[in-house]
Amino acid sequence: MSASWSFADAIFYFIALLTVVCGAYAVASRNIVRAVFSLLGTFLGVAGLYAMLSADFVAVVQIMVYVGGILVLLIFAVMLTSRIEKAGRSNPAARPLAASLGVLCGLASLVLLASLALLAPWKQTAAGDFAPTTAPLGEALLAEALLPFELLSVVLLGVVIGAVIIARRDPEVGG
Amino acid sequence: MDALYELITGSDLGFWWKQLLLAVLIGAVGVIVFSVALVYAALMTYLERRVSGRVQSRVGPNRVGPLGLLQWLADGAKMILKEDVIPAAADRPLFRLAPYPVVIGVFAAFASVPFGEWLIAADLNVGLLYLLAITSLVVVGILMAGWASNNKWSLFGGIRSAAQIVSYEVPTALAILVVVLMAGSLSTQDIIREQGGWPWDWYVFRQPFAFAAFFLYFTAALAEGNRTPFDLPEAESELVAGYNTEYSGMRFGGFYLGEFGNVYLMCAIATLVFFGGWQIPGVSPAEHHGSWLWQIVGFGLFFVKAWAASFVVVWLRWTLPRLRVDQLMSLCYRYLVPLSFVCLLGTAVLMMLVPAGSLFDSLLRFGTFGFGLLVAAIFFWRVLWHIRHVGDRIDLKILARGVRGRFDPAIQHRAYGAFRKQQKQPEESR
Amino acid sequence: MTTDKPERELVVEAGPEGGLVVGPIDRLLNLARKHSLWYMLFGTACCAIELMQTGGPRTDADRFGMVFRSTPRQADVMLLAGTITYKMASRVRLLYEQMAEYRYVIAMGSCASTGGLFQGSYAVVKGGDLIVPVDVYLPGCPPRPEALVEGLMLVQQKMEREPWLKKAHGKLPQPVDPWPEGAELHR
Amino acid sequence: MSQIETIQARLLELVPESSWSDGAAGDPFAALPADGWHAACLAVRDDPALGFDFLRSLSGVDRPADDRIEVVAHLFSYKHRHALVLKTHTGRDGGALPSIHDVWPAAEWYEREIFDLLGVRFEGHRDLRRLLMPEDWQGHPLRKDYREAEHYRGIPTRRPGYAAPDRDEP
Repeated sequence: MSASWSFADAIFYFIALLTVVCGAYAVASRNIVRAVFSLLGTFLGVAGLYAMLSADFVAVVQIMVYVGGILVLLIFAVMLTSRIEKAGRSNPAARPLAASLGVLCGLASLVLLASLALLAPWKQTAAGDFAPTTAPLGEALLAEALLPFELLSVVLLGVVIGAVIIARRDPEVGG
Repeated sequence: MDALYELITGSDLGFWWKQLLLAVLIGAVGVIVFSVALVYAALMTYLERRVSGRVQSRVGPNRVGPLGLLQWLADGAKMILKEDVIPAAADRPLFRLAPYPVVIGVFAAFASVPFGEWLIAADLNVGLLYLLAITSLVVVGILMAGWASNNKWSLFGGIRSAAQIVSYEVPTALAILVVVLMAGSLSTQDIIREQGGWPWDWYVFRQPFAFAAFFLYFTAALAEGNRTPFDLPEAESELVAGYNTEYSGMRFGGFYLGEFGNVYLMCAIATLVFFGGWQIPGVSPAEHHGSWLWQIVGFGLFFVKAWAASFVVVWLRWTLPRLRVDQLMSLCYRYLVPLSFVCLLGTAVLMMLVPAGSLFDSLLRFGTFGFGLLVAAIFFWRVLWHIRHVGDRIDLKILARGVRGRFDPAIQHRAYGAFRKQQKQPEESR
Repeated sequence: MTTDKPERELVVEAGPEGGLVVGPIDRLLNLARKHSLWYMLFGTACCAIELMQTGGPRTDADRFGMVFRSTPRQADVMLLAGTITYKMASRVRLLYEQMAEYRYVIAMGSCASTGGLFQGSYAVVKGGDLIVPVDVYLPGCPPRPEALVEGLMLVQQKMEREPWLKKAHGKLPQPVDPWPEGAELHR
Repeated sequence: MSQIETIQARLLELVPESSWSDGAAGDPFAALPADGWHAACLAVRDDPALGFDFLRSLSGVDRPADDRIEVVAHLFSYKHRHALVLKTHTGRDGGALPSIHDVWPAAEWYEREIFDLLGVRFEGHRDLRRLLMPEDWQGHPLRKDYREAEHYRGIPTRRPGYAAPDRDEP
């Protein structure tokens, strides 16, 4: 691989920076609402990384599920917390004990990941041509991985039914 | 686009020159797509105001440019000139950021919308999914605006909008999946190529489930675009102006254009998924591919179809009253979602049982087409019936005489004479 | 506080040689501005009925590009449509202050111009210009929609003759604001 | 016995301290002292023969000559289809009356209005704020000796340089 940067490399580093900075902000911000909104950048960045890895389907699904669904859900959940009245210091992670614990964990995992990245024998292959992944993914899901796929869907169904039962109001208690 | 890309990568320029040219190419395409999308969104506002005028028996904007066609330029310039107010209690960074996800979400989607066979910025392999995914950025922007304004109406509007968009994404996607199942592709261009130019080759008339899926899609997309009868997020009788209550100047312009861009987007998706896109009746894809003439005609056809759908959207807005929040949610979860699942399953079963090209397949296709014609005929018959029963106020002759009738005083006199006489009489007798 | 009669000269009369030089860029910007005059959906009394009618089929203010916005942030012109009571005065002022620059005010009808019929009342502000700077006064009780459209067109004419670039930088006299900065009105 | 005589008889039975007047220039009415006001209202509402379930109007009259403010209640009974006028009065300086908003909830805003414009305090009223005038308004405009201030929060109360009708005439 040539050492010189190409345009694609610049985009990659930009996306990686976006992901990391937004993720760091989400962890460190004292304002929990801003923290949640900064996750938007992280999710988009991860989608961009998927797209750069030629995983177009996964990238698009990442945006659809994480931005369109999970992020909105998180925002709703955050807006329902009681801390929201003082949004400026609503993130308890800013407390010293919690913060130091978090920093410790972060450092530990950083060391672990870095040592893995440095020690692992990376196999270098030439970048393949871009190939659509939707059809192979679909075939894999419905042929090789059919059992786990179906099991997952059963689990999800159970979760949905459980949520409905918890959320359902008892008609006898209150209208 | 592809040709230019190959020209650049295949040339014997230096590495850096190639990179630079590619960057410029991508940037240029982005700018072009953005400008086109901007103009389309702006024209949408013009259509909205003119059609609302006609619906309310007014004229609508007609002072700027011929027939008021440049009204959007005046509005746009005005918005740029206006002061950009940020409330003192607002969350400033979020308040400033909020319009961007909305604008990006809507206008990035235009990259994958075909305007003609050659006129598409990026024919993605996962095009339809991309369209659905990237527009979900809008929700985040709207929530951000609602929160950051620090205004209860904004927050209500933002949360209503988010709940609505997230809910209605499900039936929208499921209804589109019906066609994806039939086409076997997520690429917008492939889906159009699978259809034909003639109406009975369109996916909407292929089989009854697709016909139903079209109506499900249209209803759900109306709700996703916050359009009446589902415009609860900006219901001015309840929420001042919803999530953009505190926005002024060009930041408001971002929301405004995003909303109207979204309307065109949903109509373009309906056109390409259900109405055959740029396919020209009687012209084979091979003929179409190489000819400039057919490209232009195809562009025109797509334009006409998409704007006809937009016209219906605007028409609905000025005809129907607004729903309540609980009605909105129950419509989605109790009717649209189960019905779209039925459509999806039914399509799958039909595809298993009925081989393409068989007699039964043709029967289904032409039967659905005939049913569609029947529905349209009954609908227009009802419209005419209503127009006739309004009385003398609208004379169908004047519609029939077309454009000339609107400017020729003699024809106007003949058509409206009776009405004028009726109006004068009570005044004289008083 | 302010008891003097507010000065109400049009900006146009303030320049040398009987008018200010309006440059080509200004002309273009003014052309855009004047054709996109969005008014605030706001009425204090019966004149508001005529205000609604003005948007309707007969007079159709939308022909001139005038549509209503329900939030003051997005409105360009405020119509004081009707009698303003002292209790409403602080709200009127608040709404005026919430409007984004540039902004114009039309005092619609006798009450909003001078207190009108309620001149002797203990509860009515004797003219909208005692609380907000007014650009155009419309007589009538209430003015007919045609008169209101004429008032809006007067605002258009005023905009047309304003050197916008200078005005935006505060180099030109504006209609006198009877409530200088810091005046306590709303809490 | 006519309807009004029946009412009169019953009322005198229920509220002996009321003085009946035939109201030469208008409706006949019963005048009550201030301390019996609330009990009388409750009585005429709950008595089955009277059954005044509807408060049509509650208003105040300033009478500087007698140095008092009268409060007038117009009552109506949907059940019996008859009407009655009750009056009471209080002093002009810091006069107070028991509130009847617990008898007829409609009285709540009427009492606020009377408080606002005439300055009668209604004791026991749960939310006695000004209704029509701004909350920091000085004085009570419907009093006959009311003189308007020159300014309200910097807004001149007369149009500058404008011949207004003289409002200061007592």
